[in-house]
Amino acid sequence: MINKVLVANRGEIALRVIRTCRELGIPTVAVYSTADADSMHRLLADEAVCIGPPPAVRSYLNIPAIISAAELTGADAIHPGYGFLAENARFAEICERCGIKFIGPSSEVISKMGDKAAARRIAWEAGVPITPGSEGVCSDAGEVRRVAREVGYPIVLKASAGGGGKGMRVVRSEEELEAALTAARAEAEAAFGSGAVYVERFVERLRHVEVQVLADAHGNTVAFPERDCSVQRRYQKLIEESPAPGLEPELRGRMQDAAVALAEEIGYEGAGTVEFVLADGEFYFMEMNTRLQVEHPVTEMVTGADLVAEQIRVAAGERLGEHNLEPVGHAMEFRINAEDPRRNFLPQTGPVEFYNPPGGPGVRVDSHLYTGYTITPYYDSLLAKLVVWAEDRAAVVRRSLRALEEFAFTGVETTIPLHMAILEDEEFARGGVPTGFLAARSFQSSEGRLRLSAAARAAS
Amino acid sequence: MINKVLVANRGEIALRVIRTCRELGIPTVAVYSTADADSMHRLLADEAVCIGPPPAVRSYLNIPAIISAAELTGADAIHPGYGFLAENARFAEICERCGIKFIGPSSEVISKMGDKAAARRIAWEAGVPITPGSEGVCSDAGEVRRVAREVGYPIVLKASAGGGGKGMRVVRSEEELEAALTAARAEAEAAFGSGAVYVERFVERLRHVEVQVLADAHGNTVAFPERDCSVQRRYQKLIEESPAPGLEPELRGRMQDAAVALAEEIGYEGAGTVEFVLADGEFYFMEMNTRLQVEHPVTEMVTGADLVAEQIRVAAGERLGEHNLEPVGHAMEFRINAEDPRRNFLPQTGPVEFYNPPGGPGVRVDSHLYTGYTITPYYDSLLAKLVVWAEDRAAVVRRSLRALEEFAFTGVETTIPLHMAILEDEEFARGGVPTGFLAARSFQSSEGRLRLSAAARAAS
Amino acid sequence: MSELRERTARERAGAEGDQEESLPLETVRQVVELLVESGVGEITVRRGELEVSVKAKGEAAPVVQPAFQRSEAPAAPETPDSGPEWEGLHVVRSPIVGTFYRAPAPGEEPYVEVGDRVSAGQTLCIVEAMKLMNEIPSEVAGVVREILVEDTSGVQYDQPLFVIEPEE
Amino acid sequence: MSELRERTARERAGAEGDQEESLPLETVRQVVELLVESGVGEITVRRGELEVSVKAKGEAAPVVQPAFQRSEAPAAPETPDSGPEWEGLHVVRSPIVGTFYRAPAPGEEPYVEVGDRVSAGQTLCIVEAMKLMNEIPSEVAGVVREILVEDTSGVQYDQPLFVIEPEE
Repeated sequence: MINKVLVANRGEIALRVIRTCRELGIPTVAVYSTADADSMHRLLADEAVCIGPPPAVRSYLNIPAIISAAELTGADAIHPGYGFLAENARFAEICERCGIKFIGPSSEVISKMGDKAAARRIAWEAGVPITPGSEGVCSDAGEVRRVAREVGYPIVLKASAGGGGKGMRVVRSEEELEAALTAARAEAEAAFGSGAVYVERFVERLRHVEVQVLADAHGNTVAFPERDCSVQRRYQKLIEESPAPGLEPELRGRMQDAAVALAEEIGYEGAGTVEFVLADGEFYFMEMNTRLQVEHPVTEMVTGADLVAEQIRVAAGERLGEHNLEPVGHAMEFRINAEDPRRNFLPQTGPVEFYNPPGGPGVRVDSHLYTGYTITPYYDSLLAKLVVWAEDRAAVVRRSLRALEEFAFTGVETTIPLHMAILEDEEFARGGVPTGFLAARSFQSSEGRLRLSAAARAAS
Repeated sequence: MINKVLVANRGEIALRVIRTCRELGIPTVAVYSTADADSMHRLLADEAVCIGPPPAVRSYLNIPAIISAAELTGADAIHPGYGFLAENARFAEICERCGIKFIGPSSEVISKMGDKAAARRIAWEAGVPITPGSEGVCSDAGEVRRVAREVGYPIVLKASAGGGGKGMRVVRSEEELEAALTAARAEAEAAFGSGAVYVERFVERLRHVEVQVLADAHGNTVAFPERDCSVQRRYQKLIEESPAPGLEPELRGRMQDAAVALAEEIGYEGAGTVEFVLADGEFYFMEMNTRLQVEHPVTEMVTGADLVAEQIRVAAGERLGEHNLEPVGHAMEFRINAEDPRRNFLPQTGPVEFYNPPGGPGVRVDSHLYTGYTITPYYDSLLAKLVVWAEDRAAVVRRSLRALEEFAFTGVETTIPLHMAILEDEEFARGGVPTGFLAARSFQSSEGRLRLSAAARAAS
Repeated sequence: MSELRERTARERAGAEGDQEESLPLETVRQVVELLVESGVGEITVRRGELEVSVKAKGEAAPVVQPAFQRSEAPAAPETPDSGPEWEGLHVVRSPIVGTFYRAPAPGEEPYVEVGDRVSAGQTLCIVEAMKLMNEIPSEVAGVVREILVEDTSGVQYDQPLFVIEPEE
Repeated sequence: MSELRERTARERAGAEGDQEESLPLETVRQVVELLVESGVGEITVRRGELEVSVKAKGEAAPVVQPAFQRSEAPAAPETPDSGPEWEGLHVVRSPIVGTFYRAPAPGEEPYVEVGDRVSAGQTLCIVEAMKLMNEIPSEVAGVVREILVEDTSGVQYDQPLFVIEPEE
């Protein structure tokens, strides 16, 4: 039983959790920084506690303040959302020690999967395909050179503590190796406090395809239809969809099986995502995210599941419910960020003068915005997630264009024009673009509208 | 082929049609009265034509203005929405004569079904069950008395040209008959220009259950899962849901078959709804609405169909697509009207100071509102339709409460508090309430919240 | 109330010496005029015991402008309410939706030209709707200053057609 | 500006006879003009008994208030920013989330009572967070005028705890 949930997050994901808790009849506690006093998550929760000043390290990353807020309000569970403390093993451990249920896997599992080199080894042990590369962290330049010769160039160096492209370097020949290793290590050290790196063969033209898993404490694990998250900008996902265009059911089944095998291998509990590289019809383990993902709604749209409700039920010790594991129709999510795509994604702050989200059939909006809300510079730039469902992918593309056109938003620039440009791109319309899709294109304005044009340099 | 659609309506339904046209790549023409210059349907359509001053008779009911607008803009089809000219056979006929495709059935079919007494006879001929009563219009008091004796009291007198409860009288004994007949005829004459009435046995405790049909010009007709629209106030629907609580699949199948039989009997084309009385496990034909209904989204939510898209495809001569005719999960629609339920549903007008619709999983909002919109006194009071889907009815009730609580709306009073009160009613929660449900209850305010209490007088 | 009246009376009595005293309404009026003319928000002037303070009317309730954008430039006809302000001039607007004709029939002379003097009730044009020719009369006598719509183009309800300078 | 001063002086001289009398409207007009030209928000000029103050019209961007309503009265702790305005007084706020204790240990005397004189740096209370006792000092010397939180209750970040009247 969970009696009261503290939501250790802000923005749309805090709202997402509050919504489901309300539907389940569980009271919620919002925590907020002084910058978020007028935020919807504060206003819609049953209780709210101010936990610190605007900088996240002093509020949303402030573990003592959050634990104190849970104790003061009698919350017996904490939902971390995504980002902030969601994959912080120490936070999960402190929750465990304080007798507060952390809604997610155990601190031990978070810790294991947080070490990307170790996770790779575990995946391999569970029989999940991995790209050729080092078995774990490489101890020195000599070992990197040896592994690189074995698997063949190009290779990619990755930070073991990393994520999001930091501490990552593509190396195309042995001459580049030394300098790239030094740079990757320094970057990893600066970003994560650990310079440990490992080696993988670099896959040139890949798609990012991931599988959502859900596991209860009674040994039941299910894997949902995959999400294709290949439309990215600098390793930041922009558009996600389910199912992945053109994926054969047989391959889907194998990916689902692999994800379940990994989750079972580590004794996973709760919602998690196994990320794969898809290249030339084969898939390889990339990493596992031990939390709810931003893009979880696309899975909800094609299966009817409520993943947050399932997270909470599983955390309360209940068994997994029945789930539809075949996609029905097609869904896409568009991340609407406070960034100006016409000015190199310059972050935007300030008041939202007018806000009116689209409605009608097949349209879901998850957002903490409202007319009059002020975007502050302290947190991430995600303003709204537009999630669109229709009976097939072509219909989703058309409906999404309609919804984006209808999305009324003034006061700040957003990524809405970029999404519309992507939807009008021919290669995107065919489906199955690689992760280099956006980098290979330049942006042009024509008749006040943003358009993509295939640039000279090839997709990488 | 349809090249351009003029939407002869306003408010949320005009927006609904514009949205689907945009998704189908068909340009739209909005028509608007001077009172609606700042309306979303005007702002979101590709073109817009001002057709008259605020009173509907001079704008949205002004046939020459609408036809002229279609001719000026080159629109080759007109979607009438619901209300206004949607069931006006003369308008459909004028469209036919002007070579403009009226998106709906032929003027002949509209005319036939508009005569309620004739429609009853046609249903009977098609083998659809009807309540015992007169075969058609009763010529005089003597005939009414004879039929009433045959079917037994109580009986109900209904206006043949009618709808919405006007010209309707329940008669419980022969003594009341004469006066009731005079009153019903006078009311019908005043409202519809025809005093013709017919007689039906009055069913005391009934549910209003209706079946959505869709037929193409090639002889294909399908019937969707039923909608239960029994939560009404003075014959105005307030909440609709699909499927009908507790309805056996076998009975659903028979109702669907009956609806298809009627549609085929009259050569129906397009979207229409066959309304039934459901009493004691049996159903009887009530009337057929030859248009899109307000509550069509609940059917869309449980089947994934886009009924407006299908209307347009069928109007363009295409064949019906594949449809899922079994309900998946459960859906409810809440009509949010500009009426104050605490003050006898006093109509509300004025500016909407703040408007923020709910979002998140399973929530669809169809509305023409925005922060700063002004509600005028000229048209109907429907402001927004909240449509909620979840895996079963209990989950829909919980999710709906969540969404209604989240619906931010200031400046005018709405029916939101009433919907919340209904959702908390025990009989409603059990499901399958009769049409007398709301009339049998009084409203009470407790802790600032509206609540229903079963009043002394019985449901009627 | 009575106390207040007494006090006022007493004060007035005390002020008797300095002429009519009471309030210098003429000065107030001048400050008000200054405020209105200048468009500033508030003026306060004090000298010794006299103080005059005038404030402009509070800003109207905040109005949020709907900001919906269509993807393409809309091909919509000119909206009826747009157009320049015609101060002191009379604007003839279309009472119906239809097609605007300047002449009774194709090839014939237009009813009026810019510069023509027209009398009240004189036909200015035809707006055709559903094959019906509706003659649109001038509501005033005056001189035609502008013809706002092209011959044979579509007009909406309330759309300005002619600008007429009325005769005094 | 110097011109203004001169003129004002002249007017004052001229106005001397009819005592305070009417107001120097010409001066006011000049101040108004200065305000409008300069685009500043407010000008106040005072010399001796004469004061002229002119404000521009409030620009205040339209502010839409979010209006979300929770179903039940929320059991939320008092929000940090609520409470009366303490003009001229010093408010000590909680730097952390935790439990407020007025005394060093249960059963002991409170650190301070209303009316006590406190010095800067003197401990006023403890806020406990995660078993750590955080002593909260007064930032100013003065007299404790109000204790805003009940002993052993929860406090949020930035929540006002004490009102202190600083010593001059």
